[in-house]
This record gives sequence, C-alpha cells and structure tokens, in this order.
Amino acid sequence: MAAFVEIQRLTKVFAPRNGGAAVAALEGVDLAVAEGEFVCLVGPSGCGKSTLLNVVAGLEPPSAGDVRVNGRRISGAGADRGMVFQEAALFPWLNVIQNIEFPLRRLGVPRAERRARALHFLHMVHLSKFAGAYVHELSGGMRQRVAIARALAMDPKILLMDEPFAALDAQTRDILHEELQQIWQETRKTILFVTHNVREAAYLADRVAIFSAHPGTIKRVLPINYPHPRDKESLLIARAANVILEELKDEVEKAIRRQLGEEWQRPADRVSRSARLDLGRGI
Amino acid sequence: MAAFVEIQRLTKVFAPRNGGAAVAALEGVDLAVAEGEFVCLVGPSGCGKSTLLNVVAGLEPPSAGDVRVNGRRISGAGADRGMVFQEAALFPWLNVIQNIEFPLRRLGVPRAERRARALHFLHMVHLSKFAGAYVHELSGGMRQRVAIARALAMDPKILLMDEPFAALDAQTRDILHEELQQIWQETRKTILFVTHNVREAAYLADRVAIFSAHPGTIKRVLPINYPHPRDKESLLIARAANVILEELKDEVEKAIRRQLGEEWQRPADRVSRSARLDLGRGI
Amino acid sequence: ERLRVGYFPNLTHAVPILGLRQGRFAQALGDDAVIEPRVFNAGPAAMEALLAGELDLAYLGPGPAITGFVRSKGRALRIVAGAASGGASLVVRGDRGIAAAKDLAGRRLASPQIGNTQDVALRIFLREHGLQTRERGGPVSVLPLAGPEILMLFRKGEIDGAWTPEPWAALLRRERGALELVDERALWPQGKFPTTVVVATRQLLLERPMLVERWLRAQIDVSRWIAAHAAEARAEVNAGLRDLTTRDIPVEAAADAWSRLAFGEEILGEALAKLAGDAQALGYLPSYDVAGLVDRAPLERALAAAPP
Amino acid sequence: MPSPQDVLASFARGLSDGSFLIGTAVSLRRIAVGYGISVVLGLGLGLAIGRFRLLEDTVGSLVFGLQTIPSICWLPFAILWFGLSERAIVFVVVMGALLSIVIATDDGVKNTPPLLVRAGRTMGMRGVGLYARVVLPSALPAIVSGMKLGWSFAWRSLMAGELLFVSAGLGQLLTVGRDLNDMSLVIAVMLLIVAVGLAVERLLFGTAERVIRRRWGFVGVRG
Amino acid sequence: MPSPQDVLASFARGLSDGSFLIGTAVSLRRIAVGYGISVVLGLGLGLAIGRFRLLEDTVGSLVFGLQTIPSICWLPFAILWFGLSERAIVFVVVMGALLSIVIATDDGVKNTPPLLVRAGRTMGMRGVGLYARVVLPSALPAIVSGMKLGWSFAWRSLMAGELLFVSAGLGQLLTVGRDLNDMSLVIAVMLLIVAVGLAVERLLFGTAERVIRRRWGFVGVRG
Ligand SMILES: Nc1ncnc2c1ncn2[C@@H]1O[C@H](COP(=O)(O)OP(=O)(O)OP(=O)(O)O)[C@@H](O)[C@H]1O
Ligand SMILES: Nc1ncnc2c1ncn2[C@@H]1O[C@H](COP(=O)(O)OP(=O)(O)OP(=O)(O)O)[C@@H](O)[C@H]1O
Ligand SMILES: [Mg+2]
Ligand SMILES: [Mg+2]
Repeated sequence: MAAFVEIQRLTKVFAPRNGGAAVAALEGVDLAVAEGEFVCLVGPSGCGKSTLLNVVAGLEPPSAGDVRVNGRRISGAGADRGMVFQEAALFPWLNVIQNIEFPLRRLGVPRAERRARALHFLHMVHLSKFAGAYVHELSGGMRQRVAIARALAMDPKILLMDEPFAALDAQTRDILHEELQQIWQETRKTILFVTHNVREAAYLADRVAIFSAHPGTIKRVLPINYPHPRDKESLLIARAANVILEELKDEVEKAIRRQLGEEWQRPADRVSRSARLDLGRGI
Repeated sequence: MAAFVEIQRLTKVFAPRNGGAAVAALEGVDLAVAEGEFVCLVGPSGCGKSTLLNVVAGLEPPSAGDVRVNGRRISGAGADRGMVFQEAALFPWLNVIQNIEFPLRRLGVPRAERRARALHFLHMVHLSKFAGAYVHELSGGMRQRVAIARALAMDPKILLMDEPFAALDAQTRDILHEELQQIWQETRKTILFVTHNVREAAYLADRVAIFSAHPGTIKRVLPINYPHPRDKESLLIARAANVILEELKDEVEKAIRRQLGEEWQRPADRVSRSARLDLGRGI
Repeated sequence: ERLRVGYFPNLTHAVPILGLRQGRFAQALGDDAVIEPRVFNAGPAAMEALLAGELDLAYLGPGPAITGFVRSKGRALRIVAGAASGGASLVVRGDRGIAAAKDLAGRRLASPQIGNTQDVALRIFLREHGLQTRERGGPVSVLPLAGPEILMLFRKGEIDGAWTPEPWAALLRRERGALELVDERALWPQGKFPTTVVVATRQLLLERPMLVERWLRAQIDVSRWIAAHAAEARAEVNAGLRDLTTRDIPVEAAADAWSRLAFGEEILGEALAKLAGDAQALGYLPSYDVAGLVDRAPLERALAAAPP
Repeated sequence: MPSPQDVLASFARGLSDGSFLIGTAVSLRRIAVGYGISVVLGLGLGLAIGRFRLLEDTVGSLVFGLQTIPSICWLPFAILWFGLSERAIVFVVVMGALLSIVIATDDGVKNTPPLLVRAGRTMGMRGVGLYARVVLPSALPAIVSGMKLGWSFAWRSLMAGELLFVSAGLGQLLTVGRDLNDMSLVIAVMLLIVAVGLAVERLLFGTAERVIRRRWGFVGVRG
Repeated sequence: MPSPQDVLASFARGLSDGSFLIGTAVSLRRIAVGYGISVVLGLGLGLAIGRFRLLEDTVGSLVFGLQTIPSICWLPFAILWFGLSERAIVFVVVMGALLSIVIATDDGVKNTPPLLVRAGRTMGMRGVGLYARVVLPSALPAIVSGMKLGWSFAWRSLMAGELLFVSAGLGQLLTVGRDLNDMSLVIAVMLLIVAVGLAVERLLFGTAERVIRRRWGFVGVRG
C-alpha cells in the first residue's frame, strides 16, 4: 500500500511576534496515509491538529520537512483537498444554497447539476428549509452543517475535516456519521478528521493519530482493525476509545504540567479517577 | 424557592427577510431558575438554545412573553449576566490577558487586582504562557478557553454559557468541569449552560431543560436529584444521561422528519439501535 | 487704528507695490493708522474680502469694482481714484488668416474670466462688429480661461486668440506668429481706459475720510515718481514682486508689458460708466444706476493739496 | 451675504431659464463617464496593489502621493494631453476620484478575513478567480464606502474641471457666480450640488449599503 | 512642458532660497491644526451618526451632501466668518477633510461585527463606554483608512484655502508658478506635495496600519 498522503519530518514554527517567542506548532511529524484511508487526529487543545490540516491543505507552508500527495510535493491549495474548517468558513454575502454551489461553479459543474447536488447535500444535513437564509441567520450548528455539505458537494479526493461535528447534538452527529461513512465507502475518499471525541475517532477511523503537545508531535498511531461498517455500541470500539483516552490523558496532563509548572494539581482529587473506565466516554 | 430567573411564555420570532418567512426560534417557553441553580439546556441544533440565552442576557428583545431576573423585567444587557458565546467573542485588538482584564476595568476593579484575577483564571484554563498572544494566534480551543476565563473573571451573578467546552478535548473539559463546579459551589452562581453533551448535562446540572425544535419549546425539564459533588462515572449519572438522550432522540428525528418530509429514513438501518443503550454516550 | 489695504502681486499694481515698499503710504498716514497690507491673487477674492468687511481700501480692476458696487446696491464701496491704465490687447494666431474683426467669425477666443474687464471688452468689441458669441447663437466662442491655460492652448493652436491684460498679452505677443489685432488703447478716447482703480469702503469714507485723502496724496507722489524714474521704478517693482511671490517675472515680457501701461490717479469716469453699461448690457449685472460709483471728493482735495 | 429671498430668486431664475437643468444634465453626463472610468480603473488598481507587495511599495505609494495633488494642478496637464475637450474634464474627474477608490479597494482587500481566503483556496481558487469571487465580495463593504467617497470627490473635481471652459455644467455656473460676485447664485448652485449629491447617494449607495448590511448581518450597535 | 532639467533647477532654487522650506513649514502647520480639528470633530460626528438613526437621516445626509461641495465654494464663507486670517484657511481645510473622516467612521461603526458589540454589552457596557471601548477599536481599520483619505483631502483643500490670500504656503507657490507661467516651478511644487504626502503617509498611517494588521491577523491574500 503506497502512501497517498506522505508527511515526513514536518515542522511548523510560527514567526515570533514583536517581542514574543516563536511558537513551534508542529515538530518532526511523520504520517503516511494510504489512499482511501480514514485517519482521525486527536490531541490536547493547541497541539497543532488544525495546523497539520492547514499544511496538508496547502494553506500554510511547512517550516521544514516534506508533505507529498500522490507522490508530488504539495504547492499551494487545490480543489483535490476539500476542507471543513474548525469555524464554519461560510461566505456572508451568499445564502446557504449559494455557499454550497459556490465551489461547484469553479469546478465546471453545469448549472442544473450544481443546484441538484447542492440540494442533495443540504437535504442530507437537514437544512433544505434554510436554502435561502444568510449566514448570520443560522445557529452555530447549522453553519457547521452547511460547511460540511459544501465540502462533500465538492467531492474532493481528500477530505480534511477539523472538528466538523463538534457543534452538533448527538443524534444529528450520529446521522452524519452514517452519511459520512457511506460516502467514504462509496467514493473511497481519503479522510483526515480532527476530533476531541475519542469514541467518534474509534468508530470512524482506520487509524487514530494521537498528538502530544508543545511542540506538537504524533505520539502514537493506533490502528482500529475492525471492518466497516461498525457497530457504534460494540465493546471493541469502546475499548479502543479507552486506549486512546488513556494515551491522551497522560498527554494532556503532561502538557498542562509543562505549562503551569510542577505545582499543578487537578482541582479536586476526587475526580482523578475520572478517566479510568472509559466505557462512558466518547461520542 | 423563589424563582431568580423567571421566563414566562417567551416567544422570539425573527423578522422575515425579503421574500422569506419569519423564523419562530422560540415559542411559549416557560422556565423558572432558582438562585444558585445550575440548569443545562439541551436540544437539537437550531432549536433556539442560543436565542434563549441571548434573550436572558438582554441582547435580543423577546417578541412576546416575559423574562424577569430577581423579580425585575430585564431591559438590556448588564454585567450581572456574564455570557460565554458559542463562537469565542474575543476582541482582536487586545491580547489574551487584555481580553480578560477588559470587562474588569469597567467594573471598577483596581489595576493590580485586575491583573491578578486575569492571571488566576488564565492559569486555570492553562494558557498562562499565551498571555501576550493575539486572538488570531490561538487555536479554536484556546480561544474558547480565554472566553471562559473572561466570563469567570467578571464574576457575574448569572453565568450564561453557550457550548463553552465543545471545542475542548475530554481531559481539559474534565478539568474545567471541576473548576466550574468548584466556583459554582463557592460563589452560588446561577448558571444556564447549553451543551450537546448529555453526560455533561447530567453531571453538571440540577435540572436539564430538553428542547424540541421548530418552533423551539421546552419539552421537558428533568431534575437530576443527586447531591454535588458527583461522581462522573456513577451509574446514576449515566442513567440520567440516557433518559435525556432518549427524549432528545425522538425530538431530533421528529425535527428532521418535519423538515424533510415523511420519506426520510436513517441512512443505514443497521445503526438505528445506535441510541439504545446509552451508557456509552456523553461527556 | 488700522487701515487694511488689498492689492495683487501684478505689474498693473505697481503703484501700491512701490508706495508700500518705499514707505510713502506709511509716511503719509503717520501715527493715525497702521497699514495692514493684504495680497490677493485675483479680483473676486479681493472683492469677497471687501464685501465681508475685511478690507478698507483696495486696488483692483474696474470689473470687480463695478460688480461689487452693483451687487451691494451701492452700499459697499466707491471708486476714489485710478491707479493704472492701458495694458490689454487682443492677440491672435497669425496662421489663421485673421486680419480684421470680421475674420473672427467661427473662431475660438479666450478671455481671463467671465465678466472681468477684458471679457466685457472682447464681447462688446465682437458685438460692435456684428458678431455674436456662441451662447447667443453667434459664430464666435469665448472661453474664460486662466492665463497659463490661455498660453498653452494658444501654443497648441486650440484657441485662435485671446483678449488679455498684461503681462499675459506680452507673453502671447512673443509667441511665434502671434499678431496683435487690437491694442485696447486704440478703442478709447486718448488711449486711456482704466486697468487698476482704487476703491474705498463707504464706511472708511464716512468715518475716516482724512485717511483716504492722505493715502491718495501719497499715491499721487508715487505715480509722479514712476513717471520721472521709469527704469528705476520698473526695477523696483520687479524686486517688490519677487518679495511677494519669491519669483521673478520673465524680464523680456516685463519690459514689453511695462511699456503699455500708464500710471496715474485719473478716474476716467466716462470709461467706467461705459464699462458698467456694457456689463449690464451683457447681462452680467442686474440693472442698477451706477451714478454714485465714483466719489471724487477725496481725490480732488488731495490734488488740491499736492504741489503741481 | 444674500438673504434667503435672494437665493430663492436665483434658484427660480436658474430653473426657469433652464441653466440649472442643462448644467445638471451636462455635469451628470460628465461625471457618469469620469466616475465610471474611475471605478473600473480604481477597482483594478486597488486589487492589483492589494495583491502584489512589489506594486504596493511602488504604485501604492505613488497613488497616495498623487492623491494629495489638488484638482486644479491637473488642469494644465489635462489641456496639454487632451486639449479643450470633454476628455480633458473627464481626466480631471478621474484624477480626483480614482485614487480614493484605489485606496479603499486596497484596504478592503487587505482587511479580508483570512479564513475566507483560505476557504476559497481550498476550493482550488487562486489568482484572479480568487480575487473576483472571494476577495472582491468580501471587501465589498469597504469598497462601497470608498466608492461613495470617490463619488463625492469626483463631483468636487468635476467642479474644478469645469473651470476649464464654458460648456454649461454646474461648475461653470459656480464660477460665473463667484466671478460676478453673485453670492445668491453661488449659494443656489451649492444647494443644487448638495441636492444632486444626496439624490445620487440615496439612489446608488443607500440601496447598496442596505443590501450589504442585511446580508452580512451588520446591524450596528442599535440591533 | 518643461524639461526634467528645468524642474530640477526649479527644485534646487526653491530649496536654496528657502521658499520651499518655508512653504512646507507654513503649510504643515496649517494642516496640523486643520487636520487635527477634522479628526476630533470627524470621529465625534461619525460615532454619533453611527449611533443614532435620527442623526443619520438628518445630519448624515447633510454631511454627505456637504461633502460634494468643492473647497473653492467655502472660500467666501471662510472670509465672511473668519476674516482674512489663518483661521479662515483652517476652516477650508476642515470642510475638506472633516466629512471623509465622518463617513469612514460612520461606516466603521456600522460594520462592527455584531458579536463583539454583544460581548461588550454583556459586560455591562452601553452608550459612550461601549462606543469608546468596543465600537471604536473595532472600527479602527476603517477609521484609519478614512483618516488616511481625510488627510489627503485636507492637503488638497489646503492648497485651495491658500488661494484665499497671499500668505506663504505651498498652495501659494503653486499659484505663483501658474501666474508666472513657470511650469517647472509648478511641477517642482507638485513633486514636493507628493513627497510630503508620502512622508506623512509613511510616518503616521504606515505604522498604524501595520500594527492593526498584525494584531487583527489580517494578512491579505499573500499569507
Ligand atoms: N497564526 C499563528 N501565529 C502564531 N501562533 C499560531 C498561529 N496559528 C496557530 N498558532 C499556535 O500553534 C499552536 C497549534 O495551533 P492549532 O490551531 O493547530 O491547534 P489545534 O490542535 O487545532 O487546537 P484546538 O484543538 O484547540 O483547535 C497553538 O499553540 C497556537 O497558539
Ligand atoms: N438573526 C437571525 N435571523 C433570523 N433567524 C435567526 C437569527 N438568529 C437565529 N435564527 C434562527 O433561529 C433558530 C434558533 O437559532 P439558535 O441559534 O438559537 O439555535 P441553537 O439552539 O443555538 O442551535 P445550535 O445548537 O446549532 O447552536 C434557528 O432556526 C436560526 O435559523
Ligand atoms: Mg484546531
Ligand atoms: Mg447555538
């Protein structure tokens, strides 16, 4: 299996502000993603997940290292890599349906098909009634759903999704999980998916990349070797989620401790066992 | 127990856009919150939770009905009701610490104490190192944490929190749960807390208000009658979460069906049982 | 007490320039008034200032003086003396076959400013030769343009001629192939027509008539000195202009222009009346009796006091 | 100062003898051409300057410098290059209005939210396409207000440009009034200029701004 | 048209005889006063108009209308109200620059992101406080570009205002050049005006804009 997306020793340092220090968001990240693979990225807040997606999308140049897609070093963004941003990046001067149709026009999709595709995905995210609404008239979750519909309608080879379901209720999220899986299996897209929800990661991913923070590196890549479609309630998924959680827990606490000094303690000791049995964690 | 926040027959209709129809975001909502009570609001995306918080904050006038705080009908916003917005509403021209100090100045907190308080809460959300960073240099989760720190530093009587922890990893969220609970118990704040995470709701709330959508109404208010501090892993919490989830599930599906017509079906039947045993849901 | 006096940094304003430079005015007023000179670029601005009560005495062209008188219905000012005469001509391009007034049909001509002395003269001249301007359905275009633009368009051949005062007329005459069609002096009795006049506000005349008289007495001395020391006067006016504008006027043109000007206090009442009548006939001014335009009393007293 | 009656009389006369009507019509035609050219060039230049740092440091600086030159300075150049033609007047108008549109556009471009540009780029847009479909619409509120200012400066410059020669136009009426010391005419024409200014603002920009504010959801501090 | 050598010679002369230096100094002093007043009044008016709909429909429209009046129209009023004084020139400058600052400020205010206003209000801010601490800073990018434009229009108006009467200043040098048909002087002064314009832009606004862009994280489309 030749790597489709190949990230090698990727380092991303943000230039220092006046008087400040440079921020190393990513340091020496290696990750190879096969074509059609679904990889979830999890890690503490601020560890560089969004930065990694940005680099793969071609929106940020790497400070060092190499990112290749299909063997070619990426140079700039392209419609082959669709992105769902962490904050729904909708265009305020377009209404909902126009926002979804927007990239299709550039891709040369004929007018009628544009509309049909846009309506299809709008339907999928249950916002058909809001086709004519403008961005500021939508709730947070509705905005995020429009952004998801837009990315799916573009039908890119690679989907980069940055916490796409974070603002959704569990049921809507469930439904969109199914839709995404179905689309993924039918079109064999390659997906990089950032989430804080370990059960979501365990349920969706072929592999889960667990980040550690400051500077961001990949601490461990966990394969989830169960065939799709999966049962969301299966113990296997829960167990995988638990493994991820344990890895993360150390990571987060280490990150916090590094930031706040060794004196740091969890606010109340009584909850230190919180992450022990993590059947209850997740989606 | 006299109601501290009293919402009666609250209706909120957004004026129709050119050519569009008026959107009824809330219709006949009744809710009484006692002083020092922690109420969580859950409901499908777009059901009016944010709108409710906005009305209580005094940011949107009600279309009909009555909202009283401490017996007085609210007229406009005030520093007695602090808000954490769904999208971190930080000021781009201020750096992190200045953003937190910003409201304190208006409240007349002396300079030295301002700085001390800001640092305290910044420490709490583990961002001490980023005191000098500007908003665009923060990750999504970091922004949300700054917004939380700002609201807590203001020390309002009523805290209105709109999905404050949605962009955080489970561990950071755990820690902030503890911090929030501790602050709440120490200062007897009244808290209205929007979340999509039913376990979070069950764990934090005295009562959980479950919304139904289109138009938004409160379908049921579920008391969680366990003493604080609670054990996050307790079966009681899990059971409560499950009850909320079941209520919500119907609601969401009803909402989707209403929107898409009766032909709608979950994408794959295989997952229809997804929300059955919901020990695995939540935080 | 102060006396606010307006004038322009122009050759035609040699009298006030010299008088102020040589201190003759100050000497004449003695301790009774402090002179506050105000320098303007053109007539309308000076007249605005005078009408706004910011000037007591001003040197300007008869056009703005008459306009100011009529617009204020005689309330604002009186002409109390002349200061310069002559110095305006119609210069045309030699390559257009213009030899006489009748050849101006179908031509584009320029004047410095709508309703100013030369503009009125040009239009009346055309009318007297049976030519109407374009806006009245006639064959001649008259374009009011500033001096630099006139020169440039003349060079480019976009206008066929211009009726301008000195020194612009002199500059035009120096252009290759330029032809002086009319020297305005030829149109007036004794070759005299007013170019610069002295106006005083009525308030000044009513409240401090003595100041006006003493001012005019000094002015008579200045004009006589100019007549007696032509070359010296010219050099000193140049120096005065340089002080005001920080730049020299082109020497050759200055000599030519100077030779066509005459400096004296004569009022030329009939010419003024004709100018006023012309302006009214052209519709530039509402009809108003200009009988009271000139107040000769101060000048006569000054002349009486002056040694012959 | 003339009395209100005088001004009214001047107004009535100007309306009845047709000079106000013709003047307004002539001026409006000129400004339509001059302003139209300014908008097209200004948007192009503004977008180009916003895009290329090299252009910004050269043309951008030049543009700002030229912007400080009063309209009257352009008159000799206008005559030199275009002669005594309508084009000379249009040139003066363009020099007066162009640059404020350039600056506003450049500013709008520079203040485009980076997130929207990134979104556009992940849709495979770049270069001119990205500009036309993302940056330009996003900068629209800034551009519209720049165009509004540009319009008023075009109008001002037109008044200066119309000093060039007699050919109706409100600027010429203004000069005539001033040269003939007819303050009531000057004031009447000023009122006319203000009236036309307001009418155009209401017609063109009022609507555009309302649409933009509604779509973007800007409600000011009243909402 | 003069040759470049002529212009250079004029430039050298102007520098060596001090007239350029004095002219620049005098003009800069006037513009400092006039522009200063414009900024203070313009911000105040702009904020007020942005705030109160009543003001917007009355004063706001008036402001835009007045904006279209060329500087030269203000000269008679300046003399009438302020006499032949520096204050009259300053008045002309203010009338030229004030309104573009008002419009830009009003625009900045109207385009304030509603979310930030809401955040300010939940902190108990309202009225003037909300304005000073939230709306004003948020509108800063728009205001700065309005001030930049305002500066260039102040400078233009100054050139017109300096025609009021002869009183040093670069505007006067320009007129002298024209009146003496000294095109090389005119061009030299124009170059001087451009140079001073650029210098001020770089000094005042260049820095301000850089700081704003860095803080806000605006990187344009290059980033
Ligand atoms: N433009 C920037 N300038 C400076 N620092 C930046 C910039 N963008 C991101 N960073 C820093 O890089 C680090 C990683 O940010 P990133 O947004 O990738 O985090 P993340 O993993 O997506 O976090 P979250 O889960 O909170 O979204 C953070 O410390 C952040 O402060
Ligand atoms: N300014 C507005 N104009 C018109 N409609 C609006 C406006 N704001 C909100 N709405 C509508 O009101 C309804 C409720 O929105 P609200 O933001 O309160 O939902 P929510 O419960 O917070 O959803 P989410 O969980 O997705 O954040 C939505 O249908 C939305 O489209
Ligand atoms: Mg992120
Ligand atoms: Mg919401």
